[in-house]
Parts: sequence; C-alpha cells; structure tokens
Amino acid sequence: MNDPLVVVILSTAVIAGTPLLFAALGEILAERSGVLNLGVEGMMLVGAVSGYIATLLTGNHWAGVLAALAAGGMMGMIHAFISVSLRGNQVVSGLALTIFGTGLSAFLGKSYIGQPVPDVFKPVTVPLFSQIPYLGKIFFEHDALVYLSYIFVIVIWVLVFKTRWGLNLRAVGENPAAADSMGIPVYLTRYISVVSGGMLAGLGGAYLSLAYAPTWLENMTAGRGWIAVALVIFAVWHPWKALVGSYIFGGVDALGFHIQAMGEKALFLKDVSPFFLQMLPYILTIIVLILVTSETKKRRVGTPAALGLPYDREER
Amino acid sequence: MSGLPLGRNRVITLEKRGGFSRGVALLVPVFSIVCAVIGGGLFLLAAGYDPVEIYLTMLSGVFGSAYGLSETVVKTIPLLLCGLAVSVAFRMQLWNIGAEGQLYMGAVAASWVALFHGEGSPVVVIALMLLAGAAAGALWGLIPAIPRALFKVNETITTLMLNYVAILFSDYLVYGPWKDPKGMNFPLSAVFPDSAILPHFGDTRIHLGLVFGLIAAVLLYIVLWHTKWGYEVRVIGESPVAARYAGMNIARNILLVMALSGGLAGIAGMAEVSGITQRLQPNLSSGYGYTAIIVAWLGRLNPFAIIGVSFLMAGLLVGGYNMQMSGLPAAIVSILQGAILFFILGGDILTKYRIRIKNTRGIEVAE
Amino acid sequence: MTTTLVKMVSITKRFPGVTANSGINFELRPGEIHALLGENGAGKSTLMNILTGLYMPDEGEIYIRGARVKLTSPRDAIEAGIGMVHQHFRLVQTFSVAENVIMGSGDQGFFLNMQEVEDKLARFSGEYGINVMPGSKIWQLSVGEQQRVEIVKMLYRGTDIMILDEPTAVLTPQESRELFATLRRMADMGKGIIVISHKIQEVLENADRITVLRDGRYVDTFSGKDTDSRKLTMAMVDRDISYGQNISSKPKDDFILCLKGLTVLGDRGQKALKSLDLNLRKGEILGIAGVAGNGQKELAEVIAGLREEAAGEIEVRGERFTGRSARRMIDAGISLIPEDRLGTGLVGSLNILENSILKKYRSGDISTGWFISWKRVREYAHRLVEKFDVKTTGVEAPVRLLSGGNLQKLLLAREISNDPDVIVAVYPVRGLDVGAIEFVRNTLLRQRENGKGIILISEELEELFMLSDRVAVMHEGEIMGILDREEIDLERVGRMMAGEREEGSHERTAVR
Amino acid sequence: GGGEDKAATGQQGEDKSQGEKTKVAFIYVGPAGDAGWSYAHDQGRKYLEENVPGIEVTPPLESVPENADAEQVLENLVQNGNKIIFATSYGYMDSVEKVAAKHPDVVFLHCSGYKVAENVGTYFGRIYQPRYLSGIVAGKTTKSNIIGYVAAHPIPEVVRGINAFTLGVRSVNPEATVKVVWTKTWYDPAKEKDAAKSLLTQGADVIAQHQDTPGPMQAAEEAGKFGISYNSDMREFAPNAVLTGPVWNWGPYYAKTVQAVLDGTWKSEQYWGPMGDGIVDLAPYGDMVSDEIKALVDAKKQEIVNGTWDVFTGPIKDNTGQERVAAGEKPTDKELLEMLWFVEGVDGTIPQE
Ligand SMILES: Nc1ncnc2c1ncn2[C@@H]1O[C@H](COP(=O)(O)OP(=O)(O)OP(=O)(O)O)[C@@H](O)[C@H]1O
Ligand SMILES: Nc1ncnc2c1ncn2[C@@H]1O[C@H](COP(=O)(O)OP(=O)(O)OP(=O)(O)O)[C@@H](O)[C@H]1O
Ligand SMILES: [Mg+2]
Ligand SMILES: [Mg+2]
Repeated sequence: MNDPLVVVILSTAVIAGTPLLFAALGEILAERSGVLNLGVEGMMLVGAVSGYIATLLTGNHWAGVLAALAAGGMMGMIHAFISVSLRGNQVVSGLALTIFGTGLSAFLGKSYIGQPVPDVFKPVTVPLFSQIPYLGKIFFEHDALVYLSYIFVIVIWVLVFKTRWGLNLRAVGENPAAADSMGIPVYLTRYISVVSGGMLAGLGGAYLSLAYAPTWLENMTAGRGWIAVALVIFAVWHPWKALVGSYIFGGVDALGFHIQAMGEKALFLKDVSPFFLQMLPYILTIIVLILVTSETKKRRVGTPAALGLPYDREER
Repeated sequence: MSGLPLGRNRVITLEKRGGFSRGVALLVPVFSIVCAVIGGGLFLLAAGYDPVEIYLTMLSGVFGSAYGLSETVVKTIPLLLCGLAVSVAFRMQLWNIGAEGQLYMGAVAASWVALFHGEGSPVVVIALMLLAGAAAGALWGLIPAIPRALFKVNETITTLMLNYVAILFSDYLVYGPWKDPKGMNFPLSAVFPDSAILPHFGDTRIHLGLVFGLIAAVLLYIVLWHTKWGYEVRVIGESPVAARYAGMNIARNILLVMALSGGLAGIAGMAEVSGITQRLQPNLSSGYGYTAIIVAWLGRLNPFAIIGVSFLMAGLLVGGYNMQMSGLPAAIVSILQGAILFFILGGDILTKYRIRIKNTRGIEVAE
Repeated sequence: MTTTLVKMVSITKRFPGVTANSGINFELRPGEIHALLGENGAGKSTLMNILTGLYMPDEGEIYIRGARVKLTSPRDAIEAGIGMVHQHFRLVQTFSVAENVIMGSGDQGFFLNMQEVEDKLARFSGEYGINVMPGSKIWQLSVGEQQRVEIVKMLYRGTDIMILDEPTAVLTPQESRELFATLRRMADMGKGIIVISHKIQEVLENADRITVLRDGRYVDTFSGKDTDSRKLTMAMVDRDISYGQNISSKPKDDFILCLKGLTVLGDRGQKALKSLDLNLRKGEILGIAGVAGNGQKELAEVIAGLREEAAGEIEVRGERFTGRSARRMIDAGISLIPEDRLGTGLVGSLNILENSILKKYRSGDISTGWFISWKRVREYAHRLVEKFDVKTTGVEAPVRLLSGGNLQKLLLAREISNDPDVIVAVYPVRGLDVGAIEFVRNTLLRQRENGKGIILISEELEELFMLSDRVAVMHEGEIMGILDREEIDLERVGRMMAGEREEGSHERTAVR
Repeated sequence: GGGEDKAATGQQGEDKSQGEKTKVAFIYVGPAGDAGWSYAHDQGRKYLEENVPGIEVTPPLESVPENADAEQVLENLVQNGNKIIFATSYGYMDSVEKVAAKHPDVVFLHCSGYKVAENVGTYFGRIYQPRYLSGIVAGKTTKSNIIGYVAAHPIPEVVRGINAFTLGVRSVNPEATVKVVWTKTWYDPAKEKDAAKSLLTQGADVIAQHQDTPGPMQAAEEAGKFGISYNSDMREFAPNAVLTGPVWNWGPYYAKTVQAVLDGTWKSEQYWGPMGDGIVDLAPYGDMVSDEIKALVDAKKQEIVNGTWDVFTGPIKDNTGQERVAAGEKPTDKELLEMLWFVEGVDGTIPQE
C-alpha cells in the first residue's frame, strides 16, 4: 500500500462508480429515445439476482452476465410495453417497476441466500496500460467488467453521436413526429433503447453481485438506481460525462471513509461528523450541477425535448 | 407501428376518444382496479397461492375491522399531505422529488419546538410546531427552487439529493445533540411533552393531522381554482410562454410553489412526529415522499382525487403487511403491489383511447 | 402517355366527432403542380397525411403509378417516392441541417459521414437552386430557411411525389415566387407536386390543376388556365367575400408609442434591432413589411415587454416605459396578438373561460381580493364568444379543440375587450382561410376607427398596402424607410426589403 | 371482523386444551434474506418451529420499518390472535411499549431494548463476550498493529462491541490500535467493502466489522489480509481471510422462552444472555488460526462461561486517558447498555456533538 492516497481513492472511485456507470449508460439510451425510466433500481436488483443465480448454477460468471442482461432486458420490456405501447405515465410505470423488481429479485433469490458466488470477477491487470504511472493503477488494475464499462462508454458514445442509428435515436427523443415522418420507426426505436437500457441496468446490478461485493443480498443495490437516474441529468445525457459523474459520486463516498480512517492525519477534517461527510456526494452533485447548467443552457444541449411524452401519430 | 398485428388482415388499434363522459371517467378507474385485481390474482395463482384467500385477508385487514380502517387512515395522512405537496409542484411542471426530505426537515423543526419550547398551552405549542414544520419544509423546498428559478437548474436531481442530506441531518441530530439523555444513548430524541402531541380521535392512532390533510386539500382546491394566484400557477404549468406573455412572474411563482409544496410536506413531517412517533427518530418516513409521487399522478394532480387515492394507496400498503401475515412473503407482496400499479396504468389508457380491431383488407395491396 | 402518379379513390377518414375526409377522389399527374384548395378544416392536410402514411384511412383505395398500395407508415410512403413538407415543420431543432436531412435515410453507412452529406447538399444547391447551410442548427434558422430544409429533405430522398402543406404561409412574396419557380423546375423534371393553399391568387398563378375541398368533401377539379378567383371562391366557401378598405378618417397627430434608438438582442445574441426609431399615432395602422426574421418578432416582443432593450427608449403616451415588465406594458394598454396563437396567445389545455381572462384576471371586474369570480368570468366569456361569433362546443371545452380561425377570433376578442391603446398584431391572418381573414381585417380596421394605434406585422404586402396608413420596411433590424399611404409602391418596398435604404423616407419625428 | 373475534376467544381460552395452538409471531427490520441480522433471527424462528410443539408460528413479517408502521403491524398481529410476539430490533421499542400496554394478555419480547413491563421482556446476548475473544485472535494475528473496524451506527451496542474487541486485542497485543470507520448503514455490501478498503489503505491488516454483510470480509480477502466476521459464519465468502467472528444463535433462546410462556412460567425480565447460554458464540476458526491462539481464546472463554471474569473488568481507561472503570470493578448492565465512549486503543471518534 505505498501508492499515493489519491491514487487509491481514485481507484476505489472507479469500482464504486462502475455499477452507477452501467445503469446511467442504460438510462441515457432510454432517455435519449424520449422514455424516462425510474425503474432503474428495480432493474438493477433483478439483474443482480439473475447474474448471481446463473453464476451459481453454471459456475461461470459470464453466464451470470448474460443472465443479468436478459433479466434487465425483460424488465425494460415491461416498461416499454406500458409507456410506449400503452402510452401509460412513465413516472408511475418506472416507480411501479422498482417496487416490482425489488419484490421479484427477493423472490428469486430467496433460496440462495448466503451462498458465495463460485466464480467471481477478479482484477486483471492490463499489460502495458497498467504501467502508466498513477493512471495505470487507477484505471487498469480492475476486473473485466470495469474494462467492459470503458468499452461501453466508447461504444455508446460512438453509437449515439457518430452513427446513423444514434441520429435516429436522438431524433426520436427530440421530435418523434419528425422522426416518424422520416420513416424512423418510433416505437421500435424506443423499445430497443428502453430494453437495452434495462440490460445495462441489469449489468450494473450484476456488477454488484458478481464483482463488487460478490454475493446476493436482498436490496443490495441500496439506492444506487436512483443515483444513476440523477447522474444522467447531471451528465447532460452524455456517456463521457456519465463516466465522470459516476466516478465523482463513487469517489466522494470513498473519500469520506478515507478521511475517517486517516484519523489524526486528516487534520481538521477529522472533527467533521461522519454524518456530514456522508452528505458530501449529494451536496457536491448539486453544486457541480449548478455550475455546469449555465454552460449547457448556452449550447442548447439538455433534456431530450420529448422526454416523458408518449407518442401518438394521430395526436395533434 | 400503431397497431398490434392480429391475424392476417386485422390489427388491434388504439383509437382516440373525442372527450368522454363523466361515466367513462368514473368507470375506467374502476375497470383498471378490476384488471389489477384479476391480473394480480393470476400472478398469485401462478406463484402457488390462493388469490381469494389472500385478497380476503388483505381486505379484512384493511377494511374489515375498525382498527384496520383506522390504521389505513393513519397511513393516509402523510401520503395525503405529501401527495398534495408533490401535486402542486407537478402542476407547475416542477418535478419535486424532494417531499421526503422536506418531510424530514418539517419533522426536525417541529421537534425543535417540541423539545425546547414544548411546555405551555397545547394550542400554542402545536400551532408553533405546525408553523415551524411548514416553514422548514418550505425552506427546504426553496433551496432547489432558487437555482431553478434563476438558472434553470434541474430540480429533479437537486430535490432528490437534498432528501439524502435532510435524512442525514435529522439522523445527525438524533444520534448527537438531540439524543434523549435518559434514553440509554439510543438514537432517539426525548419524548415530546404532552402539550406537543396532536390530539387523537378516540383511542385510535388517527390524529389531528388528518384534519390538516383534509383542510389542505380543500384549501389547495380553492387556491388553485378560485384565486388569482392559483390561476397563475395553472397557466404557468400548462404554458410558461403564455404565462410570460400574460405578464406573470414565473421565477417568483416557482419560489412560491416550491415553498408551498415543501411546506405541505413539512406539515406531513410535523404531523408524523407530533401525532405518531411523539419524538424525533431515524426512519421516520416509510418513503412517503416517494409514494406520494404515485399518489399525485394517479390522482391526476386533483386535490380531492388525491384524498381518495392516498387512502387506497395506504390500504395497499397496510394490506401488504396483512398479506405477509397470511403467509405471502414480503417479496411477493411487493411484486403484487408493482403488478397492481402496472394494471392500473394499463387500464388508464382506456380513458383516452378506445380499443378497436380494424380490418385492413380494404386497403390491402393487390398482389 | 399520361400515366397518373397518384390516384386516391373515395378516401374516408373519421376522427372522433369529425369526418375529416369523406369519399374524396384525387389524382396527380407527373409534371404538374396540383393545388389543393379549401377553407380551414376542409380536410386538405388529412388527405395528404393519408398519402404519406401518417394516418390510416377508414375507407378508400390508393394507387401509386397504377399499382394499388397500402401505406401503413411514413416509411411505406417514402419508399413509394412520396414526401411531404408539413404545415408545422417536422424538424429536430437541436440538429444541424445536414442531420435533419439524413435522419431516417438508409443511404448512409452505419457510421455517419457528415462531410459526404454536406458535399451532397452543396450539389443540390446548384442543381435546384436551393441554398441551405448544412452545418447550422435548425433553431438558428428563419422560418423560410427551415422550409428550404424541409424541401431539401425530400429532394435528398429522391422524392418524385412532393406535397407542400401551405408552404407560402410563412414566406414573403419574393420567397414565394422563388419557391414556385423552384417547384416548376422540379415539375419539369417529371415530378408531381401538390401544394396546399388558401391563397387563390397564388394558386391561379402557379397551379396547373386545382382541386377544391369543402367540409371534408371533394368539390371539383379545375384547370388553372380555365378558372378564375370568383369560381374558386364560390367552390371553397359558397359565398362572396369582401374585405374592408382603409379609407375613412385620417390618423390623429398625437403619438402614443415612440421607440427611440432601440437596440435589442435576438435569441442567438445577435443584434436583432439596431438603433431603431419608430412612432405610432392614434388611429393609425402602421404596417411593418419585411422578410420574416428581420427583427419583426423582436420588435413585437420588446414593445410587449417580453424582451429586454439593450439600448434605447420606449415611450408610451410620452411617458418613459423603458425596461418595463410584460405586466407593466399590459397595464399601460399595450396588447400583443402573437404569431403563435396556441401556445403563446392561448393555453391549449385550459378552457375558454380561463383563456378569456388571461390578461384580465388581476382586474377588479373579474376578481375580488385574492379570488376570481367565476360567475363574472362566465358572463364575460359569454359576451366575448357572442360578440365575436366564436364557434365552440361550450365555454368549458379546452381551447385546443377550437379551429384555427376560432382561436384567432377568441384571441382578438380578448385583446380588444381589454380596450388597449396599442395593438401589435403579428401575422394575424397566417394560416387562416378567406372567411376568417375577412373577419380579422375588419376587426383591426374597426379598432383603428376607434382611435387605437395598431402595428401590423405581416408578410402579405397586399394586405399591408390595403390596411396601413404608413408602411415601414424592415431589413436586418433596421428601418429601411417609411412610406405614407400615398407613396406606397411595390417596387420601392421590394427594394427596401432587399436592404436598400431610402434616405428621405425615415421617421421624421426625431426632428420634431 | 373475524380477527377480533379470534382474539376475543383467545383471551378467554385459559385452557388451551382442544389443540388450540398458541400463535407466535416475529417482526424483522430487514428482509429475512439479508444474510445478516434478520437472517439470524429467522434461523432462530425455524429452530423454534422445529423444536417446540403445540405452537403455530405466523409467517414472519419482513422489512417492517422502525416507525409508525411497526405499531400497526404489532397491533395487527395481536388482533390475529398471536400470543407471543418477538420484535427483533431496537427501533421497535416505543411501538412495543404502546401496543403491549393495550394487550396485557399477550407476551412481547423486544430484542436489544431496555423498556420492560408486566408483559414485555427484553432479550439480547452478550455479544461483546465473543467480540472480546475475536479481539484476541485479531491482536495475535496483526503484524502492522493496526486493526480496522467497520462500524454501522454510533449506538451503544456497536460502541460496546468495539470496546470489547479492542480490550481483547490489547490483552494480547498492547501495541495494537483499532481504527474505526462509520458507514451509517447496516446494510450496503459495496459501501461496507469500500469502508474496509479505506482501513486497509491506512495499514490495517485485520478487518473487523459490525455490519450485516460480508463486504468487509471480501475486502480483506482481496487484499490478502484477515477479517473478523459478524452475525454468521462468513468463511465461505472469504475463506482465506476470515479468522473467526462473533455469531448469534437465537434458536435455543426462542425455544426456551416460548416453552416458558406455554408452561406459564414466564416472567418479564431483561434477559441479556451470556456466552454460557449459547445465545452468542464464536464462529468456527479459519484454517490459519494457530492452535496456540485457539488455546488462548479457549482459556479466556472458559473464564467468561464460568462467570469468573467478564470483559469490562477494570481497570479500563477511555481513549483520552481518563479512567472509566476502576481496577477490579465491573460496570453495571445499565452502564454497559448506555456505553458511548471508546476505550484506550481505539482510534476514532463517536459522532455525538
Ligand atoms: N385534436 C382534436 N381532437 C378532437 N377534435 C378536434 C381536434 N382538433 C380539432 N378538433 C375539432 O375539429 C374542428 C375543426 O378544427 P380545425 O382546426 O380544422 O377547424 P377549421 O374547420 O379549419 O376552422 P377554421 O376555419 O375556423 O380554422 C374543431 O372545431 C374541433 O371541434
Ligand atoms: N389528428 C386529428 N385528430 C382529430 N381531428 C383531426 C385530426 N386531424 C384533423 N382533424 C380534424 O379533421 C378536419 C380536417 O382537418 P385538416 O387538418 O385536414 O384540415 P385542413 O384542410 O388541412 O385545414 P387547415 O387549412 O386549417 O390546415 C378538421 O375538422 C380537424 O379538426
Ligand atoms: Mg384549421
Ligand atoms: Mg391543414
């Protein structure tokens, strides 16, 4: 443990941020298509338990990842059906999905309580990259899912901003009527992005149960789904900013623990009540949001214009 | 894409209703609930339970006894106040997710009055607590309102974050400075003096907070539909551009509405500590601020509808414990509650659309 | 060999409460410009929405190039070579022109190559004479430019059945003329073009054939050469129309509104008004001519207190009113009839009662203390509806359900009943049919007789010349010149609209 | 309603002759699937069901919040005819007090509280005893002489555990200190793991925990360090790290208590079960624990079980150097129950200002 403390904290931040990042990326996809999904917490839980059970049954953690993706996708399907096809209220549907997912995950996991995962994700050092001073330790000494999250950030960024599909996706989220008349299948696009968003949320959950704290415990996401939803706004619907936001959130939490653990060495901070240290990530998020808002307003980037609104072709 | 294919030449389509009668407006929620009950029942059956028995337990637990009913009302109180709180904000398109935190701050302020200025005439003390609770909630609602009004900072995220802060702050007090010195160092404040405790109805736990909630609903209705300010709020909510055009001050109204919203949630917090727990403690709220969002939406932001919906929602929550008692694991109760909401939402579509099966042969391609 | 491009046979489409199309027949030939004429709500847009796959008809058949087709989505229509510029543009505001053009199209690879698109768009400009800046964002463009983007979208897809829904409603005469020249060029290449319009003159000048709809039914199809405006009007409305003329009294001499050296920033931070001087008299209609997007919107907004002055002064009745809020301007007797009726002028989901008091709810006639007296509101709203003949299913129906013409009537009714001294009317007849236009113009003239000052911002020069006591011409935020009624001359105005300044004809009040 | 009727007949039925089974109920603060606190109680419930005939155990109520809901749930249980109710978290204290006052015929047992009544008993285990013993193991194992302690909430129960543990550590290794980090949550595996990591970064080589999940143990495992678990045997989660840890074993207590009520011998008491009763114990040792250490622990355990010695026997100084317990003295149970100061050797603060 002779790395500088900052490196250690940042390295923890990456891990703590990863489940948030997966879920936030998923939410970015859904919201970019105009569908608000407040069911992330439920999706993560179902992903976590499915990944865990599949790993337990097959002995292979990649099977767990697949199961989590599938389960998250199914949850996305429910939300898509209600909010896209039935044009139901997206807020209520999302909240219901969280209640539903909490119950479903507990139900599924009941008989597996307290069993360790046979095959967990273990840190793998990336050759070469890990040699980079500081950054190597921070970013390249983690498990495969963390690397997968980097790839997803890049892939989603490219997909959303550099491809035909992404252009269509954004068009659907900004102005479904315009997209529709250009022959873009609005409902299909929304289905695809909500379902893949669910898959990513499921993966975020599985990261908890297979890598971060490998086991299944009811409610083990402990509110991370909500944070992920908030991070998307914070990130102005942008994958890179979601990455930064996730790491800040994870890191500030870790920082609070380090300040406590440092004791006397933390100087004046040692006298700050842990209750107040715990508030840090939330307060910091608000402050950063206020700081970045004026900037993003100037450039007219922000909420997808059709977010939360069901689309109906014959509506005027 | 607008229809589900059904066989060769048929599609199921949703056809917009051209407005609907009051009959439909009443019938549809009933229909939705029936759907929800049947859907939930099928689910229970699939999970290997007897739906009839489960529903009966739930109903008898909630409505079958004076006690069950009174407890449902007890739970209605915070849901009603928070539901109203959230609905005013939503009406102006302010996505206040922060009722939970505002409730806690209201509870904290009311507790401060009770703990440090609680001796005296009950009327005065309770009035002061009410005032303090409302003020603190309002203040907590104003914090996100200011950046929202000035710089358009998204309030969804700020209100959500402030929930966590408020709960930590309240915990800080009960674990620290406000801990009951005679409480064996448990994280609980001292019990409030009698003068700081809301009167109860009979020997139930229903307390005066119910009256606060009902009065708030009526007042809110009057304010929204019969005052100039309420009119402004509704216009701004429907069309901020038109409101500006009409010379309304949007920024000021954002502050006022968020303060009102926070204030109502603050009263919920005050009522909860003064009426129920009678001291400040951790875990004060069972997520009322969040459930209130569902309540507000299902009540279509209408104060009177919110009274009904919060009662039903309370029944669903209270009934959840009853179902557990009859052997339904908590997990399945949550699944059922989620499913019921899905069905209510799914049924809701019938208020807006008529389902029609269309024959598409008439415009089929010839080949 | 005259094959038909499109044949629509006995199309029927019902909406809850209305049959928008009933048994309509329609035919389009290659190489023709075919106008679709009819009053508001006649069913023109509906018919075309069916042709573009947006609406599914309840009955009827569609043939494209002789083959029967089933158009279940816009995609089917696009594949059949049909494209449409909608009445309300279907553009993504935050996207660039190029992005709007290529979205949904299959000809790009998986990865976007914006350079390639931009090159292709540049070639289009040459070929069809339509200029667009591929890199600009839609929200930065004027309405006219946005329309060009819509047309380019169609061209880009190789559309040969082109539909334009009221394309000239938002264009200046010059722009309209250019548009029809472009359309003619395209027709000559063998494309079939459908243009929806209310403007009889324009249709007569440009269309090869004209189909008229009334009340959702097919009336007749005329050949452009063999018909006249009288016949068309009769087919459309079944009666004669007469516009009032601005002939009577002279304006008084006292100014009620003076703008002095007014500079205002636009949405993009540019100077939308540049040190502008303008005065308005009592009993005067001051017309503002100019190509849309030259500062008219900002002018109206600054007068109404909806936009801040960067420099300069506003005086109302000689009193300084610079930097006042919208509310103060309303109280000062300034009324704005905004371009955007539903959204700015009226609140769609609120009912007629609620909309009728949008600016009056603070006044003592309507409210007592904090409270609004709905009884009084009801009486008031009924009076408005009766006096202005607003057709409605009831004062408690959301105004969203009102037709365009009736929306405008309600808006005018409300504004005029507030007895303002100054009325700023922005494109007050845009998108209205002849009957409604008649009503609006006559109403404005009556207000002039009552001694109000009216600023009429319009893109229809004919209208301006007919109604205005003076016409000021705006170009890039400046007044190029002001012509008195007697001096008005289409040539001069046209030159000024293009940016030529007439030194003599400026606001002479500064000297006075 | 039917519920009331049943309760009424229950009240009269002093002689439960006709196979009328006594109903027993449990309420848990978390899900039974938390693998921690509530899980341990649920194991106890199962034991009770299997070992005591003549009772009917109502399905346990999970995740009952420690607020207004608890009172309603308790009242409802009574109305459904339950005669013995175990409320398994300290936050139910007020609710139990209120409901019990209304139903003198029902026996309430409240875990970890301090308020008793005619029909309300409290129960708890002296978990600090095995904690002390686990401290011995930790103190013997540490090389860096820094031991990390991941603690949930700053309440007396947790503080007492930290102190006992530290006393155990220092009894064999006076050089060692125990660093405390508060997580402010009982239950968040990921967060608890991060807290443990911060302690490891600060040089800790043994991690103890007062948390409900194996997160801290997993952190120790990954870092190649050691851990002292809590609640249940956590060796499966961190086989190379977990040395041992204090565990709960509620079953025998539940069986005994219910039997006593059935027999009519139960009397209200503040039961604080010592290690000798088997309600608390040490989890099985990890393979790396040497026989020497085991012997050491066993010796001390004997003293505790025999009652010849207890953990907080003086002299004990607090971590500001002030003497809190004089030599040879023992604090009263009340003093133990409200303990909110750290003993010497603890590096940390108790947030209470
Ligand atoms: N979205 C809608 N849903 C239901 N009914 C509508 C809707 N929109 C319009 N209507 C009905 O259709 C009628 C005609 O609407 P439209 O805007 O086409 O009027 P119009 O016939 O063009 O009238 P005008 O000439 O005054 O513009 C309205 O009076 C209204 O009752
Ligand atoms: N989506 C819709 N829902 C309900 N009614 C509609 C809808 N679209 C059109 N209508 C109704 O159908 C009728 C015909 O409308 P349409 O828009 O086709 O008229 P139009 O001839 O284009 O009129 P305008 O000149 O005002 O554009 C109107 O009464 C209108 O209200
Ligand atoms: Mg119309
Ligand atoms: Mg139209």
